Amino acid sequence: MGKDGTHARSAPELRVQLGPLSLKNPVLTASGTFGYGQEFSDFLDLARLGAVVVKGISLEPRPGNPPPRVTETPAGMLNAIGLENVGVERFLAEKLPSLRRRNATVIVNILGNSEQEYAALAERLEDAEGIAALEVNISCPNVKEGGIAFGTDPKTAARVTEAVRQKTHRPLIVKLSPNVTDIGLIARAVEAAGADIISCINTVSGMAVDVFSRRPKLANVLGGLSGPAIKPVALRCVYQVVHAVSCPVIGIGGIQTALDALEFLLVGASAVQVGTANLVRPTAAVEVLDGLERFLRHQGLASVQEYIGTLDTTCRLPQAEEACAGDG
Amino acid sequence: MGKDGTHARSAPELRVQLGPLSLKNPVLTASGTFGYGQEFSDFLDLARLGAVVVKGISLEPRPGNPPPRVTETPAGMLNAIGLENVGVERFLAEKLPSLRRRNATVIVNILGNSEQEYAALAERLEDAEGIAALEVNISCPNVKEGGIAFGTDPKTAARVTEAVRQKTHRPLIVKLSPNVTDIGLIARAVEAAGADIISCINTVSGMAVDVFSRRPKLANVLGGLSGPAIKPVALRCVYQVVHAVSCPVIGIGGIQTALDALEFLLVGASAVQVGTANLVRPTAAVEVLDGLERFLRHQGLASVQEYIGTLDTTCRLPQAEEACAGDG
Amino acid sequence: MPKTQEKARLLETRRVAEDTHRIALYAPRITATARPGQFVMVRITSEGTDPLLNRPFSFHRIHKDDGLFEILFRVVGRGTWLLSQRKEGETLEVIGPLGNFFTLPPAHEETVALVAGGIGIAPMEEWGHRLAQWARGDEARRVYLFYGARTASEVVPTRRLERKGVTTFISTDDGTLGRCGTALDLLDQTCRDLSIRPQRLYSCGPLAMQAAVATWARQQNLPAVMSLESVMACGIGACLGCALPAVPPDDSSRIHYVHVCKEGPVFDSRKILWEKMEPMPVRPLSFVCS
Amino acid sequence: MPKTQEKARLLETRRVAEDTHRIALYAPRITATARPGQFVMVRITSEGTDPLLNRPFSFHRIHKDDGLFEILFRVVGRGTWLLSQRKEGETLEVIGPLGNFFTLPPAHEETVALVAGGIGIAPMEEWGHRLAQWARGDEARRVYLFYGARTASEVVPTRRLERKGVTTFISTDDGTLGRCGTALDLLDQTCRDLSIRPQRLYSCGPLAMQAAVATWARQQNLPAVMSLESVMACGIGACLGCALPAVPPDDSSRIHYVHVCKEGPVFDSRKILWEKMEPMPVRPLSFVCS
Ligand SMILES: Cc1cc2nc3c(=O)[nH]c(=O)nc-3n(C[C@H](O)[C@H](O)[C@H](O)COP(=O)(O)OP(=O)(O)OC[C@H]3O[C@@H](n4cnc5c(N)ncnc54)[C@H](O)[C@@H]3O)c2cc1C
Ligand SMILES: Cc1cc2nc3c(=O)[nH]c(=O)nc-3n(C[C@H](O)[C@H](O)[C@H](O)COP(=O)(O)OP(=O)(O)OC[C@H]3O[C@@H](n4cnc5c(N)ncnc54)[C@H](O)[C@@H]3O)c2cc1C
Ligand SMILES: Cc1cc2nc3c(=O)[nH]c(=O)nc-3n(C[C@H](O)[C@H](O)[C@H](O)COP(=O)(O)O)c2cc1C
Ligand SMILES: Cc1cc2nc3c(=O)[nH]c(=O)nc-3n(C[C@H](O)[C@H](O)[C@H](O)COP(=O)(O)O)c2cc1C
Ligand code: FES
Ligand code: FES
Repeated sequence: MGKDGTHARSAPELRVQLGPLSLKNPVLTASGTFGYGQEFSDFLDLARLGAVVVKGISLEPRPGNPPPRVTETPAGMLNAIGLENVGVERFLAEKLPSLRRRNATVIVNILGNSEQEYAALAERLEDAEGIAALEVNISCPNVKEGGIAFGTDPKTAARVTEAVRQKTHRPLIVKLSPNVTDIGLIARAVEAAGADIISCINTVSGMAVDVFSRRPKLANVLGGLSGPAIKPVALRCVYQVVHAVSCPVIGIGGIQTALDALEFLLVGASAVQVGTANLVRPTAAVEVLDGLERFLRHQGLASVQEYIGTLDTTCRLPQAEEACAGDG
Repeated sequence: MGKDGTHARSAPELRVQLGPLSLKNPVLTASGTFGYGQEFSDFLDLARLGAVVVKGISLEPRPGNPPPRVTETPAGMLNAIGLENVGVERFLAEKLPSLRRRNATVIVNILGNSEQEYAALAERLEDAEGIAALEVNISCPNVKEGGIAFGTDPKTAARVTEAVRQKTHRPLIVKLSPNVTDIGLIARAVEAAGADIISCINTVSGMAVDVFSRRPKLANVLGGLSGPAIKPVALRCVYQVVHAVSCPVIGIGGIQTALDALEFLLVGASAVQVGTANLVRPTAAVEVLDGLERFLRHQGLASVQEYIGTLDTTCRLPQAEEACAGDG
Repeated sequence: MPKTQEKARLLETRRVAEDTHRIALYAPRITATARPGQFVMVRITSEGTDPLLNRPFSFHRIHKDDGLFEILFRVVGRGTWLLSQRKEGETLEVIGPLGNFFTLPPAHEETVALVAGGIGIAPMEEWGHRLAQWARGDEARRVYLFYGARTASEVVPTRRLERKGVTTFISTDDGTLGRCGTALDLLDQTCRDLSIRPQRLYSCGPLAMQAAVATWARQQNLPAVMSLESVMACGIGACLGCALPAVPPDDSSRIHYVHVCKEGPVFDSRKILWEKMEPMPVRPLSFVCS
Repeated sequence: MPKTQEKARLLETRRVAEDTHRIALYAPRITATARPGQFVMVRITSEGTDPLLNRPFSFHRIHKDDGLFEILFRVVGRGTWLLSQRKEGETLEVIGPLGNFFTLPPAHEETVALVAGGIGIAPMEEWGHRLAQWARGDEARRVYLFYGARTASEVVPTRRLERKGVTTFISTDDGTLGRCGTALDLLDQTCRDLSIRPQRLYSCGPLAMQAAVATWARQQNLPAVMSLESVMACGIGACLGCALPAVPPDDSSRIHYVHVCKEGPVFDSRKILWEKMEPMPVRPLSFVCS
């Protein structure tokens, strides 16, 4: 008998298969919270991670937003980095080789302001070696349509997905925004347009102000909320997306510990991304991974696959008819 | 000179005028978090509050959802009470008189599953004495349209508003849900349909699960997230609504302290509602009120009105063009 | 009995059994009107907004003259773990007294039994005291305690109750102390063996035990008075979060709920729909606390 | 210099001036490679997820032989307030050493001045030490400290630096100690009065002061090396949150940012676009802490 009262077994199988994408384990790092990986190499072995999703890359380098760019909120943070990044050329020349030297599995997060930009990025990345998948951030404003984010409309979301799909043979992940009325609708649209995998959620739109200076706490006024505060929202979105599509889903939002990650797997995510937690504890992702393995042993499970999607939602009592779900 | 370095003055004016509704101060309690008021009479003087917004009332009594109905989340809580309430008749016979005896300013929150139900409620309440305003919760599912919440579509939101407007001469507050792509759109629709005031936000749709029992933490699976965690989302919604409409706005979401309340006033809310904080500290609302007065003195302001909407969003630096606002 | 919010001074903290702690709180206003069976809501955090909600705990001992009461709690999650880390001299915000309370048996009853499972012993100490006083008023009166725990190390000492005249029987699930078996086994067997015929049960413990005790009481045609649990947000009847499925007043089949913090926590077991209850999930401490 | 995450033991905590505290942390791995000008990120909460983010603090004193360092901080908000409540014997998670560091003046320079405003004194103590050592290497070398605070009660004692040979001048905004005026007034007047001609400034303090010092240095045609602040999330270059507007490398007019935690916190003042900086809001403590 093991310390936790269960039988010792061989190490549980952590490998997960997400459509065309096979990962050594389901713990990834979220774009924008893990730099280009090298920032963390003092703290952990990048090769241990399911994958490193790099900071969102655009065709041209971007300077990002004016400061202040980040601010703390209860159990969360707001950011308006403004997608500062080195651009695809420097990424390929400097960042990707450094990640490859460290044997990291690399997923490249891409962004643009038109379908053409997304397509051009996918094309430029197609021949580069050492990229396991593309993740398309569709929370960016579509400049042709008055700056409304691609991801808030099923039609534009589908068009971006198609544009990328046509240029890449790589596993294609589309990353959804939670700032929509019906995330299942967007999920179905991008699945139909060729997404192999859906990841969600990106940050929740939010804002903070300083009552003394009477100024916004972010120069950009609006920012994206992340961290533990949004975990319930993320879990709900993943649950809705899992029920809306048949492709695999990657859960993101507020994951700090293995138990948090397990919540996402339980509702049906096939993998997770650790985001803001990396900023607070640079070892967060490997701690999640270690805790996951410990949990599987404790529960006597031979593989993480056995656990994924096993939520039991049957209710012992009749629901009150016509109740306003989740609104008091 | 006062203790805080400012000149002592006469008490700052706290009265606020919200369209047709005049309130002695801008601190209200949020529906569903303050019972029918009497639950708090051991802790505070109900007459001190700007208004008490009572638990949502329906035509018939409702038993509510099966338990568990509440669960804690980081800096927040999820609830799926299922709108348990005593129904309009018992409300008028028992709850309203008790509130009136305590000299509370009463706002009645109403809910239904069809336009007719909302209209009938408004009609039934029209002749009752001691009701300062109606607040319409439009986050309820419209049974005629497959259970989609009224508040998620500008058309249905407008129709409910109109239905109530036709039956009441009272100040009409419509309470918006944050679970939409564009809250400004809904705000404009309900303003055009006759709302005098808009309050926002209701809870954010969320979920929590237990990884050991593999069961949802709420019997209803989905619930509404409230508390400090959602404050940045609420503030953003209020900001968007203030810029979308010309009617007054009441800010709700995660307010625990006077500083939180001031953030909402700063972005342009004319009043606020304290919600979940009442559950944690039953004296929360009066503490917010006292803190608000202290702040106004400290800042040398003669009235709360001088402070409302004075956020300065000018930016010293050029924004990066085409940045993905609030998404990394 | 007005409810009060009070900054209570933590006078003493003591580990009394495995993962089980007793703390004494100086809170004269709350103590003044506290009654056995009632509870308090305790603010856990001192630092921020996480954990956000207060946690409910029964009065374990009430010391009216000293203006203080004690709570006894088991560490089952983050809130109770953080509470166990609090030190003497710190202050805790407490709201109480809340809920209804135990009432003395009607005049014709002479023999009553307390049934406690695990941390369900908490409210039984103060109530056992009062019943012991009640028993002293009439020679024929008898008070028994049937207390079941999982294992010897989790058994909270009951000397104080025994000294007052409460006849105490103990069982553990693994037989490491007292009889081997559950609190219900203990109750059932001891009553048979010693021909004890309680006329009324007062019970507190985990749901499964409470349900079993309720069934047993029904079979014996005995009233069972139960202190029940439910996840709570406010504890003061404001949120309607603490509902439990119950028999409607009109005995119809419509859905009906009672609220543990308002109509409870003390209920007549026959009013509860036991088969519809969702058990509280149990979480291995090694994963939950750090 | 590898960055490390270390559970540091809080060895000593001491209030050294109004709202100003110094704490000693035993963290041998971080201390081993720490250099003056660098900083650490300190985890504030022990209880939950609020406050979520770590807070940056400069090395105030580095005791290589003892495996410990000290930080000096001013209470300005909830995080620093909570930190001031920590007790000796507790542990704090710390990440460091982070950022770049001060470097010794080039060979031809002999006279340098440290300029500190308010809590900007924090990094200057360790750096002052090193410069004092540097000065001991050559008779002609001189190290001055110009230290301005708001009022006498907020002045952190500078005896230790003076003993090492750093000539120290103090001013307060209200004239309650030393010269009446700002750190810049002090620097400017003292240099005139005593004909001191610093060849290089090392400066740390609030934005307004730093901007003024930068302008003064430019007028005097002096290099000014500045330790700058910015709101940080990670401190390790991962989030890109700590940007400050800077002169682009190609001197064009395009938008360019530097990152305080990566390219800083120590910058050449001529590289910063002072007029574009957003000041940190100041919040009255009476409203923020409790
Ligand atoms: C009226 C009443 C009186 C109580 N008296 C006592 C007492 O005297 N001593 C004692 O040790 N415990 C008592 N409890 C239970 C106690 O409140 C919970 O153990 C505590 O809230 C758990 O908090 P946590 O943060 O440690 O656990 P969490 O992390 O919140 O949850 C851990 C586990 O505790 C369960 N839990 C959560 N909230 C409650 C709750 N309100 N009631 C029961 N279980 C819960 C969860 O389902 C989960 O299994 C009482 C509960 C009620 C309703
Ligand atoms: C590299 C670096 C080194 C620093 N070294 C020291 C030091 O040695 N001693 C010291 O007392 N302070 C130092 N600071 C500032 C210190 O980090 C902040 O005072 C602290 O983070 C405020 O935390 P809080 O929770 O108390 O305040 P909050 O409630 O977070 O904010 C209160 C006030 O502090 C400001 N603030 C918030 N974050 C920062 C930040 N990262 N930097 C500056 N101001 C901030 C806010 O704008 C606000 O006005 C340093 C900052 C940086 C970037
Ligand atoms: C337990 C609970 C019950 C609620 N019931 C209602 C309700 O009946 N009607 C309604 O419009 N809003 C209801 N709400 C939403 C609140 O009024 C408020 O909009 C929301 O909680 C956000 O504010 P907060 O973060 O301050 O709690 C309820 C919220 C909670 C937590
Ligand atoms: C500082 C920061 C920068 C981010 N940058 C990006 C980005 O470039 N591309 C992207 O798709 N998401 C970006 N995100 C969103 C995260 O990848 C993630 O979806 C979100 O933060 C929610 O997860 P979390 O709560 O674990 O942080 C960023 C988030 C943060 C906090
Ligand atoms: S806990 Fe809120 S009503 Fe009982
Ligand atoms: S604080 Fe994250 S990059 Fe500097």
